[in-house]
Amino acid sequence: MALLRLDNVEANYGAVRALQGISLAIEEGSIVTLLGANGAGKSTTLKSISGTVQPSGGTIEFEGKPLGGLTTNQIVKLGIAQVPEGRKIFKDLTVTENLNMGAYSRKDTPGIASDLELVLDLFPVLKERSRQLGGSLSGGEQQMLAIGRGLMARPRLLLLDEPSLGLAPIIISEIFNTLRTINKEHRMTLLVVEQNANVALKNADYGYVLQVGRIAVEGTVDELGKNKDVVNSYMGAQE
Amino acid sequence: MFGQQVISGLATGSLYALTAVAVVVVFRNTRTINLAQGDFSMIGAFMALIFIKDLGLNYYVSLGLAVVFCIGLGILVERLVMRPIADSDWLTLFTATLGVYYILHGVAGWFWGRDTKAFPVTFDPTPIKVIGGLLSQGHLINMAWAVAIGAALYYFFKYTKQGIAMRAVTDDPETAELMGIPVRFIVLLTWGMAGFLAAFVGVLIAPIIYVAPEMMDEVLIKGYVAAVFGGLYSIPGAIVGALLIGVTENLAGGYLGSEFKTVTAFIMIVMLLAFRPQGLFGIQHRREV
Amino acid sequence: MAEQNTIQTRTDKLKQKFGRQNWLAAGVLFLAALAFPIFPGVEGWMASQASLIILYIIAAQGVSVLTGYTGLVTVGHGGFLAIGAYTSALLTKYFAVDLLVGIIAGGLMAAFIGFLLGLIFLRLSGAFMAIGTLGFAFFIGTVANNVPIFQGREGISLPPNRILGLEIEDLGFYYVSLFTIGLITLFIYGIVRSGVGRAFMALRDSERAAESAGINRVFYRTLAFSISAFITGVAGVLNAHIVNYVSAEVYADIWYSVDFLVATVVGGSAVLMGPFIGGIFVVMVPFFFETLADFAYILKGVVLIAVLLMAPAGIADLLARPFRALRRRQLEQAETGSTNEAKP
Amino acid sequence: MSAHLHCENVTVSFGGVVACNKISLDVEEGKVVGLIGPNGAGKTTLFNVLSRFQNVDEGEVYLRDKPITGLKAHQIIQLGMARTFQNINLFNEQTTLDNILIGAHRLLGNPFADMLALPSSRRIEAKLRDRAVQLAESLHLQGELDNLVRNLPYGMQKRVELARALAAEPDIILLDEPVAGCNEEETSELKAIIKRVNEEFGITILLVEHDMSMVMTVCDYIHVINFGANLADGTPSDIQTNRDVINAYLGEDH
Repeated sequence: MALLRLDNVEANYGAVRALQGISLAIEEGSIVTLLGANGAGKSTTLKSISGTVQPSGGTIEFEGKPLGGLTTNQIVKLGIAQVPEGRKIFKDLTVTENLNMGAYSRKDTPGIASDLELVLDLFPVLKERSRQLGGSLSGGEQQMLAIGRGLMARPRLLLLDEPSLGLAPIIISEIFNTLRTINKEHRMTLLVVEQNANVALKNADYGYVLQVGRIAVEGTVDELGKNKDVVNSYMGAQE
Repeated sequence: MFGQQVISGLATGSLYALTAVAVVVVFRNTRTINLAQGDFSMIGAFMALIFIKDLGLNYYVSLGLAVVFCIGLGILVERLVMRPIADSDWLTLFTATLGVYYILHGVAGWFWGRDTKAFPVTFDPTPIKVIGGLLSQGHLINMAWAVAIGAALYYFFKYTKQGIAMRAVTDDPETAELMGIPVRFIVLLTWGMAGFLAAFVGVLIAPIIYVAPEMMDEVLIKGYVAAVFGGLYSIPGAIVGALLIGVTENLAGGYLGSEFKTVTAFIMIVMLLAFRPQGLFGIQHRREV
Repeated sequence: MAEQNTIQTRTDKLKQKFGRQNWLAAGVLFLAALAFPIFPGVEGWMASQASLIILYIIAAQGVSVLTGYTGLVTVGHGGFLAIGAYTSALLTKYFAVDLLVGIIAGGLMAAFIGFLLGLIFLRLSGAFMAIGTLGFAFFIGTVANNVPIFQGREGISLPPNRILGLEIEDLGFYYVSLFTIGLITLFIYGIVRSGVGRAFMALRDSERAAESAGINRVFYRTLAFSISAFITGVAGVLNAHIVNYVSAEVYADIWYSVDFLVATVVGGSAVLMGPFIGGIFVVMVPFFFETLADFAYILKGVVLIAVLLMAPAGIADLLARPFRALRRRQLEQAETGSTNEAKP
Repeated sequence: MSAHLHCENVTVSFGGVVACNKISLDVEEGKVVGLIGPNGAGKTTLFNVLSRFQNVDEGEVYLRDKPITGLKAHQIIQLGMARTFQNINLFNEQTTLDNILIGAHRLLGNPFADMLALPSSRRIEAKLRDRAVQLAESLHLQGELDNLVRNLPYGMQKRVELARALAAEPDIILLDEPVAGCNEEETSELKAIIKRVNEEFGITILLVEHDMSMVMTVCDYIHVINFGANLADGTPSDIQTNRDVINAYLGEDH
């Protein structure tokens, strides 16, 4: 059974018809990537999963339980955390405070403390800066903090919205290495939304390519890597 | 003379500060300028007066009960009035608190009358010498309370989960929601805190001024002015602003004449808004207002 | 191009069909107001009360230009009321000017100060604008209290009112107020329907898009401030002359400013009728509950909150809804009746 | 002949982060030119520079050889350049007709005459209204003239915004993501309208857009920017096969 299953999900974003029937399945323990050019509906898909956008049609199931009607903080409690697009660090909170806010819905104080150690080990640069304000970090550091904050919820499924956005290639590969570590060593399932197809395909197991609110292509990363439609969906080539 | 003016200015300023902090906390988490903040204090003062005079309770017990009452009042206002219109434009939120102001004013006048009442002074009236000036014990005790509450707030915002969450909501409510922080609950907490601070201001200021429905009007205005010093956003900015207003108006009153006392704050605010609309501390307002 | 005037929108048709009715209704109301003093049982003091209501409405109209149409919230229009009142009072006292001169001078002085305030607060909006204007009203109050020429709480007593050389009492004053509000309402009607009114509303709805459309933000913001201050300043002149007395006791009171804002919000801030309903509400509530002042406060608060919860666009909008629906239905029937509108 | 719109070494930075780094580009008279690039490439900043919501640190922008970086936002339209906004920026509380009329603000004449409804301004007003209605008809909005724009469907709001820009009688229009959020039907409708605006009205167009198939079919010429700097430029078919561009979109090592 898939950990997360979307069945024909439709969503309107304000007046915009952003999703026109998305179906996908994420197996436990895998890294799945959702690709597509800007405006294809990637972020809206994530928002539908986390409950910040209410789908207007279709169903979303997590471990077989439908998520419809749940509030965002209930969904977080079920074990779905999110690393939002553009990092969205709390700028006026310190690094440690930011990380603790990721664990807001948890009650197990010792568990939170040990996870904090874990995250700081995973991202040593955050340990150095643990008392600095989130807003004072560089872009790459903020992205690490955003991921760390997501991990602090100890989720079953971590959603990442364009973790490579605006970062230098070397930082991007560092971040994706860490994501693979998290996936392997902690058996955490990841759904990575990316515009940067190459880096995503190199690191994921399975991928979906979105095009204007629909899934255009899907397959294993090897299949997608060879599929010319992937490039075309980005570059707008006709046929 | 100068030292004394400054110290008693700081004493009044510290009460403005508590009001200003409440204004800031509510504004930055709900976009609402709470016009009823002063009346929360006024109700608190009346409640304390009843507890002390009519029920014969101890001063501290009365203070505690007034605080509990005002927290309840803040929460009630959030649930009944503000929550249904939480997504409205700024003017709607503002005028809604004006409605609350009118109601609390009317209720106070209805139950307790319009005439001013003395608040039983429980402190030794002999002034004490402090750094070259004489200061009443009441003023000193008020300052001590203000410092203690300030320390408690610092602890709350720095070290407690809900306090940090409250700051996170200020910073970015949408992301806070994504992290599983129940933003509505935090907003409720914010209004509770406004009530908490209001009760202290009301009870502490009552022996200095008097108790009446309009007792807080002028203090509240100065609270706003102080809050604008921090761009309606920064708590330290609001506290510094409040102390600055307390001292400046006291000096203006002492050296230029009492008629200049009240106008000082407004000259300061008009100048500040004209030249540094983002507040004295250079903080950009985070959200469109 | 020969058919230039044949292009009609639905609004045009509505105007054509019902515009006459609207003007007729307004005319009847105006005539009724003209005839009001000769109704049996109406006494002089009632005319005076009516003048009071009118001047409140005018003041609220001033607020609606700024807050309703331009989107700049003001809690400081009591300051412009005071400026209008004192300008005319001083001119009357020292130069024995005619009331007409007083009205124009009071309005212009307020407009000038409003222009300056608009410039000073050019960068403010929302909460900051509200607090800034509040500070302005307090400042004006303190000036009235402390600058000798304004004679503080003692106040300035004025001679009986003369307009166009004629001495007038309560009744005459009522007619002056009535004509003033008539002119001001036409003035606002004209602005709202002009490109200037559209520019105000464009700035309210989106400053960026407005600027991209070529609307000069500085010019139109200060213009809105000036017009708004002018109108409330005129109300101030009436307020001074209705009792022939001005004093800081009255004008240092911030609650004028707040009342005008309440009147605009309760009535409807961007509707022509809004200030009328709001103005009547604000004056009449304390009037009816004179012996129950506290109850009046509570009622005001409850009504204010109820309006915000249930009719955020104001009472005028609430009242207009059934009429709008009716007219729409009538028009649709008329359109389907004459089938020449059928689409290709 | 020199370009209709010309950017020269435009540089903008926000507190150390360089959003635009010496960007230069030309928009030829009468052409439809696309400006594309991955997220965060600096397109929006450049657009804001062009419409004067953003000051430059260095460089200059010329509109028909006239430098414009010293002008204010509301003065740009006087030079015949209008714009639309990314997420639709209409005057929501007003009707379609009023929105279009606000677009025609620069043709209004003396505001004081207008306010007092003097005969001269009444004539202007009548003319502007007739033109607004004609414009609405040509963009298939005639049925919506009296409706508040906030009640209109998305695709229609996009067209109202275009109509508002056209009402100023510009000779160049900047379109900020004209089809973002539109469905296929709305997209093809807007594509047709953009082509008509360019061909029938003879208006030069510079557009930023993410929908690549739209960019490729509509534009005569394309500029690509990445990390705030010029990356490539050429015809749509050049761009589609340009290695640098594909790498920029799909990630570094392809």
